Amino acid sequence: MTSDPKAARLQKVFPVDLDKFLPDIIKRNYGKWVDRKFHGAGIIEHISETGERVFTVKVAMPPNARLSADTLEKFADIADRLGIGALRATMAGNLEFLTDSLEKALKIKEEVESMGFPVGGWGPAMWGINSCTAFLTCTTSVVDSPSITKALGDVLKPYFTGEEKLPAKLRIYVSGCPAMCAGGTAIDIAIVGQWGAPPIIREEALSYCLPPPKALEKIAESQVFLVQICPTGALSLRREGGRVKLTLIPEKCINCARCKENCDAFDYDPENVGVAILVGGKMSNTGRGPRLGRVLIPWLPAIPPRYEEIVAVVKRVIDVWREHAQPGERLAEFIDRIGWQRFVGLVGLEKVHAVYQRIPDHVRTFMYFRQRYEAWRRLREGI
Amino acid sequence: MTSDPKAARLQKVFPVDLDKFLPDIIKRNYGKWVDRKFHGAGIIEHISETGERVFTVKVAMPPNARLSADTLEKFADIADRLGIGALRATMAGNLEFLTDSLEKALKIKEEVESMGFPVGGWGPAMWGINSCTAFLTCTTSVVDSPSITKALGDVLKPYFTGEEKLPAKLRIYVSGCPAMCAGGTAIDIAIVGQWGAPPIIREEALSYCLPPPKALEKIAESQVFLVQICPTGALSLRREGGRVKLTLIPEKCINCARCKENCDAFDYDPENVGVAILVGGKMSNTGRGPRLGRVLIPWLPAIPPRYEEIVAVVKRVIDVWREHAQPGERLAEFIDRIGWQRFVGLVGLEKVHAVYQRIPDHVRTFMYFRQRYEAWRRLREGI
Amino acid sequence: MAAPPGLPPPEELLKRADEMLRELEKGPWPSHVSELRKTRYPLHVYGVGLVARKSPWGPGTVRVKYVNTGVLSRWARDWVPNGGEETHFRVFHTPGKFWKTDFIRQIAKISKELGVGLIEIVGQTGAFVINLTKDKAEEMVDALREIGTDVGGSGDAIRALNACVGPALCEFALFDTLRWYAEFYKDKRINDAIATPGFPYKFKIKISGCPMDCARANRADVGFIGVWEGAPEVDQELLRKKIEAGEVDPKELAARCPSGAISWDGKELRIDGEKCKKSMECIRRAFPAIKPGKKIKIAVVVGGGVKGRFGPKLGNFIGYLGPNDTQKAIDLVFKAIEPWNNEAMPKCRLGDYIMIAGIENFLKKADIKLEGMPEMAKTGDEVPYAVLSKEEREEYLNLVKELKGRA
Amino acid sequence: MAAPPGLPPPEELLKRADEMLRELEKGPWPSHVSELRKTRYPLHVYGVGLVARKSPWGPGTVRVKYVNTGVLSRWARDWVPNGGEETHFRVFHTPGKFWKTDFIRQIAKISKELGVGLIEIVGQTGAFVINLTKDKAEEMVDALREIGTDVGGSGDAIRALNACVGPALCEFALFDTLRWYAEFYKDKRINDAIATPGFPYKFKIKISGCPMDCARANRADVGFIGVWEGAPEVDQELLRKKIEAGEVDPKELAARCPSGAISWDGKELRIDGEKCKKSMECIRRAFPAIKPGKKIKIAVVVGGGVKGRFGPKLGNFIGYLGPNDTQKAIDLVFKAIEPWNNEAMPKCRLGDYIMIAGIENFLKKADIKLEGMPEMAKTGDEVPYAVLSKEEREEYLNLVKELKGRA
Ligand code: SRM
Ligand code: SRM
Ligand code: SRM
Ligand code: SRM
Ligand code: SF4
Ligand code: SF4
Ligand code: SF4
Ligand code: SF4
Ligand code: SF4
Ligand code: SF4
Ligand code: SF4
Ligand code: SF4
Repeated sequence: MTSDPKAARLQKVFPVDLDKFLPDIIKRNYGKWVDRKFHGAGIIEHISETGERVFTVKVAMPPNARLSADTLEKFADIADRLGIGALRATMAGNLEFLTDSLEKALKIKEEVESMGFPVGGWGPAMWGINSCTAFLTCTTSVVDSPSITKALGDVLKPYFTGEEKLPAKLRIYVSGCPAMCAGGTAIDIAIVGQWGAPPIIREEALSYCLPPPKALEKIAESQVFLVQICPTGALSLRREGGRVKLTLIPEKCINCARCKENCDAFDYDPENVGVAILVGGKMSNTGRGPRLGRVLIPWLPAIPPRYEEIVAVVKRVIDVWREHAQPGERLAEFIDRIGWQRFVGLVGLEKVHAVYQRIPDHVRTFMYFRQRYEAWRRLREGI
Repeated sequence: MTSDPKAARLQKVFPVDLDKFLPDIIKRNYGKWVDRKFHGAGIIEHISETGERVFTVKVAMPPNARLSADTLEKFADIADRLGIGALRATMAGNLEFLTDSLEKALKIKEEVESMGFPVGGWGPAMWGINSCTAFLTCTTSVVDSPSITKALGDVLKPYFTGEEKLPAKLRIYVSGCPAMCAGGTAIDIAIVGQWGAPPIIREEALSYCLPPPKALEKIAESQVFLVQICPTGALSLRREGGRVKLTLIPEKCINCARCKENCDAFDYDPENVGVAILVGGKMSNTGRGPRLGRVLIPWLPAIPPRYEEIVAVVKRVIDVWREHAQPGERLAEFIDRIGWQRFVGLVGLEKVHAVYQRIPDHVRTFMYFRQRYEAWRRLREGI
Repeated sequence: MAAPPGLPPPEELLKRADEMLRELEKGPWPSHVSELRKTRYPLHVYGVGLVARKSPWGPGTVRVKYVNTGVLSRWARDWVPNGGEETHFRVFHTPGKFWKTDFIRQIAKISKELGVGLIEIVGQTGAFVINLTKDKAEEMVDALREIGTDVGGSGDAIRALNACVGPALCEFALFDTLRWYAEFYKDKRINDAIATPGFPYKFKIKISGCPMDCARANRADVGFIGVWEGAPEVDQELLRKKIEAGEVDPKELAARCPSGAISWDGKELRIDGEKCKKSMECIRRAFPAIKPGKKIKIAVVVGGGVKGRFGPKLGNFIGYLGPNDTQKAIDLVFKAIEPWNNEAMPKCRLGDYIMIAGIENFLKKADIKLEGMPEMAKTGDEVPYAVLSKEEREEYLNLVKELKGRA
Repeated sequence: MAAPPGLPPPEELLKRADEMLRELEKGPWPSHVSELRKTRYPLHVYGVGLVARKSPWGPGTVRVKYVNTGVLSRWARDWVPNGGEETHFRVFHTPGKFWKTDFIRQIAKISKELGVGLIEIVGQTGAFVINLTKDKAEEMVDALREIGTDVGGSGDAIRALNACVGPALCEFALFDTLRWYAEFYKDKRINDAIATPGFPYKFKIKISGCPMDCARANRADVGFIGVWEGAPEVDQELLRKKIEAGEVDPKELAARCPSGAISWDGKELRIDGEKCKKSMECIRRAFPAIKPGKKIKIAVVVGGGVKGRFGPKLGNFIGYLGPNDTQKAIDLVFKAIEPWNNEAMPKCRLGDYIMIAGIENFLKKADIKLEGMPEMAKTGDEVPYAVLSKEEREEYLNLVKELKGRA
């Protein structure tokens, strides 16, 4: 194809050599773990059939799991000194120190905590708050998830460290926009940035997102990329003489942000922007199994740096859950058991759901034309 | 208001005097029934705490429960001779003879059967076939339910009389058009006439359905009655100069027939017309409770007088149910238990449901924008 | 409606109509055609419709003084050779639809003298239907009123009520469906809403004595269905006898209970009232050893219907009345009607309106409060984005202000 | 994006940005701002964004030869005083995300020398992210490749894979998630689809060792989740000990089993494997006295995602593979990709495409056949009317012709 030696880059170097990347103690006990013990928040003892043990110490990272190289090196030092010379990043953005005795684990805990990084999670506790990158690096963000995460963490830390108990696992995902990079909505509490009002089109920047004029002439309006990606048909292209005009029908827009994700010409007014808070999602097959979260409140302003409105709602949800849930009951199962209305009432947001009853007429028609979900109790469930 | 003596007609004469309309034996035992025995298909013995007994003999009526006054009088004679001097029409269009001994009940059975009216129903049997009036009197019908009912009854009679056993109750509703006057779809098997293709507008007849020209001028297009009743927005009114034109967008039409029900200017071509067959509905709270029927086949031609296609499918559904259902299991519960796919496969119509997977794009968008029903097995149900 | 394409010439058409009709007189099931032959109903019109595969009837008119509902009239379409006409009345049925023989003979007489000798003994809503000849309409109304019933229930009005036979003939009846039927009819407001159309669409009321729902109340605009609280009542003694006699299999009872409420330990059958969903499965199998419970309630369902604007719907359960609450039940009907009548588009059934308004908003507007009202219409959306008005957003903000104080 | 209205003048803006940043360094939770201060990341840009309540970043470009995915670059918007830029690489994580300290030090070194000294230790897809300076991009790629990893996984391509830690550290692991992770990466087709974008949209593959789904596989385009057949395995002896020790409450186990599979007769705990829904509830409470069953299967879920065209969706379960079927699993991924890649509109995730095609049609087109495939996508409509094409109608007619023969 080419003689450029850089073309070799098309063959990726994947870190797949288990032998190379796994610590020795892990290799020796790979697949041999027979039991585990929890030693307070954040520490697990894994017991192998070989008799060996590995202790993991789970450490909260700053929002968006951002570390300086300096701090990372300090952690490496601790891992060498008190651990088995290895760390691992968890799936969800915490850092696990690995060691081989409880004392060392407790020592690690002490040291990282003195550096300002709390140890905690596992079992009936907050396991962490996941944040996307948002204003740190992202062009499409509408609210800044890392600072929201910080504001939440400052208030919720005792649930992470185990100072305050929770009924079950709690995780929070904070995403700066509807792309939901923090992991979506299938989690206990999800906070999702959204535009509030339909996008504003900046005519002057639009040409970057459209095919060149010559090519555009040959494409049917409905086939133009920007028109196509809008899932509701809110965007349409009209040709006026030689010029084209992209129009947006606000009534059709659902604020999904797909246009924005694909074209920088879509803008918004910070006044309208806010977050939706969803509750009761989960991925795990425990309880009644995985499910998507549900909107508890479709909009709240996101006012840095303390985001008091968001923090208040999250705190309140947790308080209600703590007070009323059975032991072991995740937020999802708790809401299922007591019912949405009661839950919303306990939180103090009874009035909120009125909005969900508004469904535009054309939508309803079709929704009920095909398989319809039953919105209200039928006799059988009622009696 | 007026001195016309006929104005008294606005005060209806309702037959509400229980004392007058109920037979004496019924009055004596009103609310005192303590037990009942079934004596073969069609005969129930009701036992009162007073010791008295009433036997009811359920007799199938011709389609659409149409009787000549002559026949009705003959029945009255039988009721006087062998019964307690009273009959009752059932909810569902059968006729019940009332008497006070099993012999008389059996004698009644003999006599009505010799007149050509079978006795049957109750328990695990066909309780009857309900038909709307359709071509007998109705202007909006697209197929003729009474003759379909006749064709079905001729084949299904043994299930009514008990000569052939069924797993549970079976009732069939046959409606001549989507108005579903035979009782809708919440029944074991529902047959519903439908247009097949979008309506044809007869311009020349339209003016009868529109406000007078002067009034029409003042009404917004979208507020015109005919435009309003279409649930999908398939109908729109355009003013062209002084004239108005009603246009129909076939892609939006769902063939609900509401336009037709409200305006005789909507026409159809008999070639396109057919019936949908739905299965697995019920009203009763037995089993898993009331539910709407589901389309088994969305279209079949309705060819009088024998309607072979319709009869074949109904017969096949019943055969499959008979062969595979547990005792006491209504069609709805049977389908629930074995699953739709397996059911459809057993009937031999696997390919039919492909059509249900086609949902127009705009519909899908909105359907999934709001509360969505889960179309496919999730992990939890799958494993 | 236009003549279908390719219709044969009149003579041929009538001939084929006749063949068609004859064919429909064959076979073991009772034939409507055979019955129609005994009447003056214009059978050729029907036959022509069958051949044409199109309804032969077009809308006709007949005016009957001060009778605004229940009268329907048709003319044969212009493509039906020899034409024909058809007019019929919807007539209120008796409670329980009992017809004593003298009443039958009165009906038959009226039908023969003023009509064509044809009766639909019960229509699907619960009325019966009597054909007449146009010029006898006024007389027919008076004759029917004379014998104690009347014409009514079509158009955008309350329709003929329907109630199951209930205590008159059924062991399962949990309340007096026929008294409810009578009380409803006696109410002046019901009378007026039957006599004169004026609602956005038709309105149906149905009453079933127990969860078997023989009157299909769960598909009415407002339906009433008898239920009970807690577990069915078990007469252990009698049950044991039935088991010994082989009439009842206790294991089957437990297995067939859809809510898992029944347990059988080899000696005694126990039912968990909390779990029982009133399926009647145990009752119908072991009656009267197992009977409905004694504490009776009337479940109220609203907004059912076969089609309307948004397609088929079963009723929405909204709570309970007591078995003697007929007046409250009638009030409830009119409370439900009010916002619908004020706000709904034409040809929206109550259920369609409820879907538009949202059931909670509807219940609020209708000011309906019942014992045991279920909670909450809908859980939150699964979709976290939406276009929201400034007002809405402010509302949310205000709601949360209070919480902020608490946090 | 345009400057938000009412932005203060540059100096004031920077001052308020600084105040905002300082505020974010307070409080007990680790602060990203404090970390960022230790790097050469242009922190004022972030601060200005917070004050403006608008992302301060606009799209930038950087070209790295033959690196077509995993490179992202930004310019500060024109309203950010003093401007700024930001570029980062998405880098493949090690199996199980284990970082030995020598590896950490290599990363840190690269970060400091060629970047700004800032690392996102794990991104939400499972890569890690390393900031760099634009002019060092070519060097950075080579440096990363040198230490055994690489840049990739953004745009309309297969993204960084994700697998839970599995047998490396978890007692519940039902199969070797990390070997699967490695085998997938070694496949040439996977490599190419990661290296070069070309699909309608992004594509994610996630692997969880058990139904806890720590890797959130049920939200991936294709996910693999370890499950077992039948009942969990009960070590009655050990269980008894745990019960005696008060560690386990057998009644609670039964009560918390969401499928009602567990019964406890006071002596022995029995689990009905038919009923068990693999909730892990009993296992996590009584481990290792109760463990997953021995017959292991890999549940395959397809079409999950957080949004896409039609909003949030969980995966659709489509059947099972065996624990060693890595090659079959990779084949399955490309079978799933094929019809999607051929037919889907741009920016339709696999799940959106499945919704458009219908899952059964999709499975057919993709020629996917698995053990334990569930039946049937959808039951029939509840609405009996529809507009149907002539062809469709003929199809129905043909279908029934055969039945007619049988009737
Ligand atoms: C380390 C991690 C996997 C990884 O490869 O990185 C992990 C590993 C384990 N998870 Fe997990 N889970 C991890 C993220 C998740 C996620 C994903 C997420 O949080 O976004 C989920 C699914 C999402 C959800 O919450 O539904 C998840 C759902 C669970 C559950 C179910 C919790 C529940 O109550 O529903 C358990 C069982 C439990 O806690 O009893 C569990 C249990 C476990 C245990 C502790 C097994 C046990 O109970 O013995 C595993 C310990 C292995 C170890 O020591 O490393 N893991 N676990 C992840 C740590 C995240 C963190 O930093 O806190
Ligand atoms: C007479 C009638 C009510 C009336 O006021 O007219 C009636 C009356 C009784 N029904 Fe019914 N049902 C009547 C229509 C219905 C309907 C409506 C319909 O068919 O359209 C339903 C609900 C629709 C449905 O099928 O879901 C209905 C669902 C039941 C059921 C539940 C059947 C099931 O298996 O789900 C039973 C219980 C049973 O059969 O075991 C039942 C049982 C009964 C019994 C036989 C009670 C019993 O088992 O002892 C009642 C006998 C009273 C009597 O002797 O008159 N009745 N029953 C109706 C006779 C219809 C007919 O001509 O065949
Ligand atoms: C006579 C009757 C059929 C029968 O022979 O049994 C009947 C006949 C007609 N119905 Fe009906 N409906 C009859 C019971 C029903 C039922 C059954 C019921 O009430 O339980 C239903 C379904 C239940 C419901 O209302 O949800 C029913 C749902 C309709 C509809 C659809 C209403 C809707 O919500 O969409 C229409 C169309 C309309 O109203 O525009 C309709 C319209 C009609 C019209 C008026 C159409 C027309 O203008 O030609 C039919 C008049 C035929 C005629 O010549 O008499 N009829 N109609 C039934 C009334 C007799 C009676 O009062 O007992
Ligand atoms: C870096 C990362 C957030 C983080 O800090 O962790 C991220 C960052 C972005 N995501 Fe994401 N997504 C990241 C994980 C996710 C996840 C989580 C996951 O994979 O489990 C999701 C949800 C899961 C899913 O795909 O369904 C996710 C769903 C999206 C979407 C919505 C996709 C959709 O189906 O609608 C977009 C929008 C798009 O692709 O057009 C998006 C787009 C973006 C863009 C590229 C938007 C943009 O062009 O500015 C963000 C780039 C920010 C930046 O400057 O780097 N990102 N994104 C994550 C990738 C790091 C990694 O590879 O580990
Ligand atoms: S969720 Fe939105 S703001 Fe956050 S990283 Fe993804 S695209 Fe950016
Ligand atoms: S936000 Fe979504 S719905 Fe609104 S215009 Fe953009 S793409 Fe269309
Ligand atoms: S269902 Fe249709 S054809 Fe039958 S009576 Fe009702 S309106 Fe007429
Ligand atoms: S049939 Fe229904 S959808 Fe079609 S035009 Fe008529 S009213 Fe509209
Ligand atoms: S609804 Fe109940 S009470 Fe009424 S007739 Fe049917 S079984 Fe008897
Ligand atoms: S009535 Fe039905 S739900 Fe209640 S106990 Fe009997 S069988 Fe079970
Ligand atoms: S998914 Fe299962 S096997 Fe993997 S880490 Fe989580 S608990 Fe362990
Ligand atoms: S794994 Fe879950 S469903 Fe299966 S037996 Fe245990 S608790 Fe019940």
